[in-house]
Amino acid sequence: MALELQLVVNGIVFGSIILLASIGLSLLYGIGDFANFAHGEFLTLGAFITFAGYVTFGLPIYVAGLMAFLFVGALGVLIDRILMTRHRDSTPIILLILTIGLALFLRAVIRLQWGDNQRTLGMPLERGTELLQGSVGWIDYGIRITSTDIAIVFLALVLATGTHLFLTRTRMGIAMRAMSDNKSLAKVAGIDTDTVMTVTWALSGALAGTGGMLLAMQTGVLFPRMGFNIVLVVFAAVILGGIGSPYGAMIGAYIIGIAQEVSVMIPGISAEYRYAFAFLIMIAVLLYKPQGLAGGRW
Amino acid sequence: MALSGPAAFLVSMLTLGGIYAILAIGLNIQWGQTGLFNISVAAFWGIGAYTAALVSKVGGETAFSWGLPFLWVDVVGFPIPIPVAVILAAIVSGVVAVLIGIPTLRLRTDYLAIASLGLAETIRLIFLNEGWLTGGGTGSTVSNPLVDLQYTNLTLLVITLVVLGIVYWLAETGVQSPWGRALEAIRDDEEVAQALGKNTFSLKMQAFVIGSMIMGVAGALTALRLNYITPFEFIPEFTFYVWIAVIVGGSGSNRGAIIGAGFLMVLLEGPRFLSDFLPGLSGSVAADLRFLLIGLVLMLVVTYRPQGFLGDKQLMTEDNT
Amino acid sequence: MMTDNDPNADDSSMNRRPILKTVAAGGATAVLAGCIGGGDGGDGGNGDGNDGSSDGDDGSSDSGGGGATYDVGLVNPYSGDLAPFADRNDRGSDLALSEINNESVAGGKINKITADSETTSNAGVSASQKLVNQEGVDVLTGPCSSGVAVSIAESVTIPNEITHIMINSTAPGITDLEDNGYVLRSCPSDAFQGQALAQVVSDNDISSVSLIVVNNDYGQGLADAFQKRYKELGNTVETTIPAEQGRSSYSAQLNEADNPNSEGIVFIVYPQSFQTMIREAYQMGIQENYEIFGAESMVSDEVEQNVDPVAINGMKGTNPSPPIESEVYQTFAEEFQNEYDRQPTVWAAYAYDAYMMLGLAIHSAGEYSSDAVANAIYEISRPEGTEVSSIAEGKSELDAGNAINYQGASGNVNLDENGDPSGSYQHWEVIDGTFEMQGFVDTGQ
Amino acid sequence: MSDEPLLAVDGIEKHFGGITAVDGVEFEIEEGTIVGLIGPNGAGKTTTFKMLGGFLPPDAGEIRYRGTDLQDIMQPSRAEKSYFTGSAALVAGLGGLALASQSTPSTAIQAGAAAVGAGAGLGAYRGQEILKTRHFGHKYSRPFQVSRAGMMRTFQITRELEGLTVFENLLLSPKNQPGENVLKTWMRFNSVTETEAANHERAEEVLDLLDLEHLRDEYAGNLSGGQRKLLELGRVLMADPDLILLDEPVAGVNPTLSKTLLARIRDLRDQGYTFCIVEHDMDVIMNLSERIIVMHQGQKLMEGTPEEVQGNQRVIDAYLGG
Repeated sequence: MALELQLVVNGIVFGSIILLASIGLSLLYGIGDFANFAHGEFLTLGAFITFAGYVTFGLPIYVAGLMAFLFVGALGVLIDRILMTRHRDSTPIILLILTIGLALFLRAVIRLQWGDNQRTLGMPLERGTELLQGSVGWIDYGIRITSTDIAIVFLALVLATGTHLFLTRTRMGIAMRAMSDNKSLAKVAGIDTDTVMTVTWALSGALAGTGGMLLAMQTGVLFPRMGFNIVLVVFAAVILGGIGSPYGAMIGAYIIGIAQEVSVMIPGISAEYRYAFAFLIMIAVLLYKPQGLAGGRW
Repeated sequence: MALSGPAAFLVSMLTLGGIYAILAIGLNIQWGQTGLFNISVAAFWGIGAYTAALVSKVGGETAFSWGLPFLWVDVVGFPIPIPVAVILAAIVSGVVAVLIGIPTLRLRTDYLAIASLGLAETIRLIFLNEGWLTGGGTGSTVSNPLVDLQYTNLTLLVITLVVLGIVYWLAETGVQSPWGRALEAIRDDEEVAQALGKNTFSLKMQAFVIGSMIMGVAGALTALRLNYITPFEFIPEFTFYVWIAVIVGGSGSNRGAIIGAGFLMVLLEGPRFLSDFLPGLSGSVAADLRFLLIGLVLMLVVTYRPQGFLGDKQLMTEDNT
Repeated sequence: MMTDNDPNADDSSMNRRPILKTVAAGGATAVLAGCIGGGDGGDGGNGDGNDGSSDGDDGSSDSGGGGATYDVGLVNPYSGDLAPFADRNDRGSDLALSEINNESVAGGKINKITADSETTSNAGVSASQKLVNQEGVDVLTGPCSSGVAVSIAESVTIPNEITHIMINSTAPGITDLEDNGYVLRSCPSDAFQGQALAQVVSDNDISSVSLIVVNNDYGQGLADAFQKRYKELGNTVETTIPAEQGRSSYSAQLNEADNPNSEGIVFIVYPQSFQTMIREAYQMGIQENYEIFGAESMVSDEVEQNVDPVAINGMKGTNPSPPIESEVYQTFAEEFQNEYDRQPTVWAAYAYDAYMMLGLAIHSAGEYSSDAVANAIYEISRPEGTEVSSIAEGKSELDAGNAINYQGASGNVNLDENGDPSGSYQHWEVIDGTFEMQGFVDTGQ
Repeated sequence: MSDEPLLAVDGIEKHFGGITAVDGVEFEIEEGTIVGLIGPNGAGKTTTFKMLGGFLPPDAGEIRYRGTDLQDIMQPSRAEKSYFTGSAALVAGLGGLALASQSTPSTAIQAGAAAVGAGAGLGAYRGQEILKTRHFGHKYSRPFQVSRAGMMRTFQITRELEGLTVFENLLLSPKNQPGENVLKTWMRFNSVTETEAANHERAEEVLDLLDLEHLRDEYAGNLSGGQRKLLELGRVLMADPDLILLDEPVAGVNPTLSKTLLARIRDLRDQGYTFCIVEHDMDVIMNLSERIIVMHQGQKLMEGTPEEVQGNQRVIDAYLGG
């Protein structure tokens, strides 16, 4: 029978995967003021670059992950320089449609390069280590954790902490926060908003690229739609946390991740509905806290 | 039994284009007119299609056995399949829209977008997993009364165009009326509309429900066109297609929505002829290039003509939030 | 490493056989057919293909004209969920076409025109409308998923009286379509496989199972057939758990299947989701507690190459069996290997058979039109007649006025009155990470 | 109607986080007068205005318009309440039905589950409503009802509906337009065209009154700041309210236009309209108002005639110090 604690652990692992994507999406949302629908493709691309590094070139997995981090980050810069600079004053809806176009474009490029068939990272299989086996009353507790799980959670937290330090300790990070708070004020204060946007794209892309690697490690299989398939959940996490708040997004990611897994315990509801669950939670929270959990603060 | 040859292909494309045009008009009422950022088009499209499939099954038996001409308008008060299916599709979509609207229409624009997207996905999961109702992943047959007619495809085209005409008239009349004016006020600034005594929630709900009902009608027509529907027809990508039609045609313009739907058809179906000009292109590469092209065109259009063909420049280029 | 045999691993195969570069990349279907067939502009023929054959009397009865081209449509899922099937269909059909066009049937060559179904009905109907009405094909093959196939049959092929040969649509429901004989398929209905799978599970003394089923037409159809037979055999199905393709995690489904009442878990899913599932199942230790079974959908190179043997060793299941020992299959596999540098899947065999039957039917009818093909294709596949398995043999027998019975790569393909071939199934077991066939399943009927 | 003033404000408070924006302000506005509301920046004038218009519910205190609490005015109507309750019941009922139909084919049980679900949905909705209003002090913020009741505001930064023309902006305001019911429009009710014609006529008059005829079909987004102020006033006039809350009506308006505007406001007062005006320009406010309320740091500093206010040391201190 499903062990309740195990579900929570699974949720934490899944939350960690969407965590990186959520932070990046939230930064773009807050600073650029638009929803990046191509974010799922960033994840996919990160996964496929990891694949290229790990399988095609035979590099160690974390070096491949670093490649994904750098490459997708660079792609973010490229997109910003080529495409987005023309759209600094566009309305959010224009930007949304633009990113939908970008998503279709990127996915087609991924297809052309890697084909439609699934690819596999071929990471070694591992049976989870059993921890804390036992029970109290009716509640079975007992969890199995694999080293991949631990690596995913660890890596996600390290990058999240890194992002936190970047946002609080560096000039650029502080400029980003200022711009998220108030664009015109930031401009008046002499912040080079153009550069800030580019850096935001880079950071957002790099985090998503790494998120893609984690996703590939967890799923084991890569295919062109993999990122798009979870981007809705990422959006749910971002909105739940409060748009534009990376810390809110972190909380949101874990809440959504855990809630999805734990929803299996509700009797009479098919496991397939757990994806719907993320949205129901999100809407329920928004009804009572319209600004999201972080309430528009950082 | 049917029209054939290139003409039939054209008829089929026009029918699909007409369906997209109806969807685009529905979305235009919501987005172009009222500023509701709805990304659940595919859900209402699907609800309409499934409703039509379900009711056509119910009514099929009796109405068919009478051997009546199927487009015959009722005399003795017995309803005939097609209008019933279409109207019921609209009603069911409307009811669902009310239920979805209550929690989501209070939300800020972008929250509404994601919330509606999530609900659309939930509805698709219901199509997929509630086999007792929808046939689940296997899909659902549609007892299409048109199939036995002499010119099935032509009849469907005529029906689609008639529906499109009605929908266009309703939308245009609505837009020109004080009702349309109030919706535009909400689009421009909801708080001002409130200050002027407009019940904005109620008006937004009306726009949302009417738009969704129109999408439901398009769903019923889609069911008649495909004769068999599966949940895989109603994935989020199709919502984006309708958005493309509205944005490219020009937000706020119903004529633009129709032109946008035409453009969408060219964009979606045109590249099918790509392989005629580029022999040696494999099917999968052609398919990928097609999406590459769609993405590219989309980016170019919003970059160089953000207001679309017939759009209100005001709406698309100035930040109204 | 694994990239070598990975279905789209262009790079590795390119080096070895530059001449087939485009083919391996999935390219140049039309050109290839045209080249092998004598290069009389097979692809350029698309343009005038309309008047060439759309009205059925131009390119047909007069079989003497060596230049006749018979346009056949293939609606193929080049994009969308089932995109991996598109290349299999292309490879199988191209292999058949190269043989057909080498020999020429009824004095002409078959020209395949493809269109993308995007794995959705809307696009599939548009694609087939284009093929049928714009390109004027008389015979349509494909698409992949059964839902799309039924939409196309109901909306395009049946009303237009176009012969429609389905290649991968195995849904049991298709058998009952009111198609006036125009719809047939080269793959067997899953109704048969469901029975075979139930038999295998039952024979392993597993009397209660949980099913994890991809929730589309394929999964549901097969699961229903399985469930029916499995219950008839006196067993119970604890739960049927739907699982959508393309999810990043199936732990919820696996947790639900992890049910103390069941002794086994049956997976009816595609390789893509299966790889994720089996990974998670292994991490959860499910293999320790349950016997696991699978349908044919997961018998694939991908699973063999990418899944660690320890996760799937001992897994059992069924596969619609190409008679692997048969000479026909061996020849087919060898040719396939030569052409594409990989082992064929059963799907490629179905596509191959579809086109072989089509070629023979055209020759038998002596003309190319929808009705002629629809009639002849039943005749050339029936058990009565000399068994043939190549175009050359078939042609000589037919020219001698004998009835023939085509024996295909995928089996004996005897079409019944509904246009379904009967299926024969082997049961397999995973031994050392590879699917080992264990002989045919006796469904006891 | 007793001797209750048109508007009575009684000890209203508003807090944002830890900051107290408005702290126990109270005043009254008599019918047919012009009342000025002044104070240095950050005195809480705009917040007070928002609360008067119903855009922000006060944390404490009461605002009575013609003797009725604004919260009562803004109550959802009975129809709206039953519509929400019904929807909640419908959703829960469908949920119950779906759950039941998964496990049992019995129609009776399914119907029962649906009924139970509907009841639960109804109960849950009512319950959370009661909880919200009685125990969490939920306040309604539905300013359109205030506006309909006859108290209408303008905005400090003029918020024109930019996608609408000047004429359309004016046509938007009148209350009770049958054409705003889309069914009546589609059915081509006579009342729709009649009202519309009447409104057109009135809008032409207002254009004439405000000297905006030449801009009739211009998009409001293209107007100058002063023209927008005029339009905003025109929009209010079209709605014909009893009490008009003007937020900085002449800020950014050129002196000539400003004079016209003020003259119009005085005319209107003479016709029986009541005004409450927030304005920074002291000359304007001193000339226009009969009574002036001075706010400082969220509190009411004093209230009196222009002369009284002008001579008051505390007011001068507040302005200089603030």
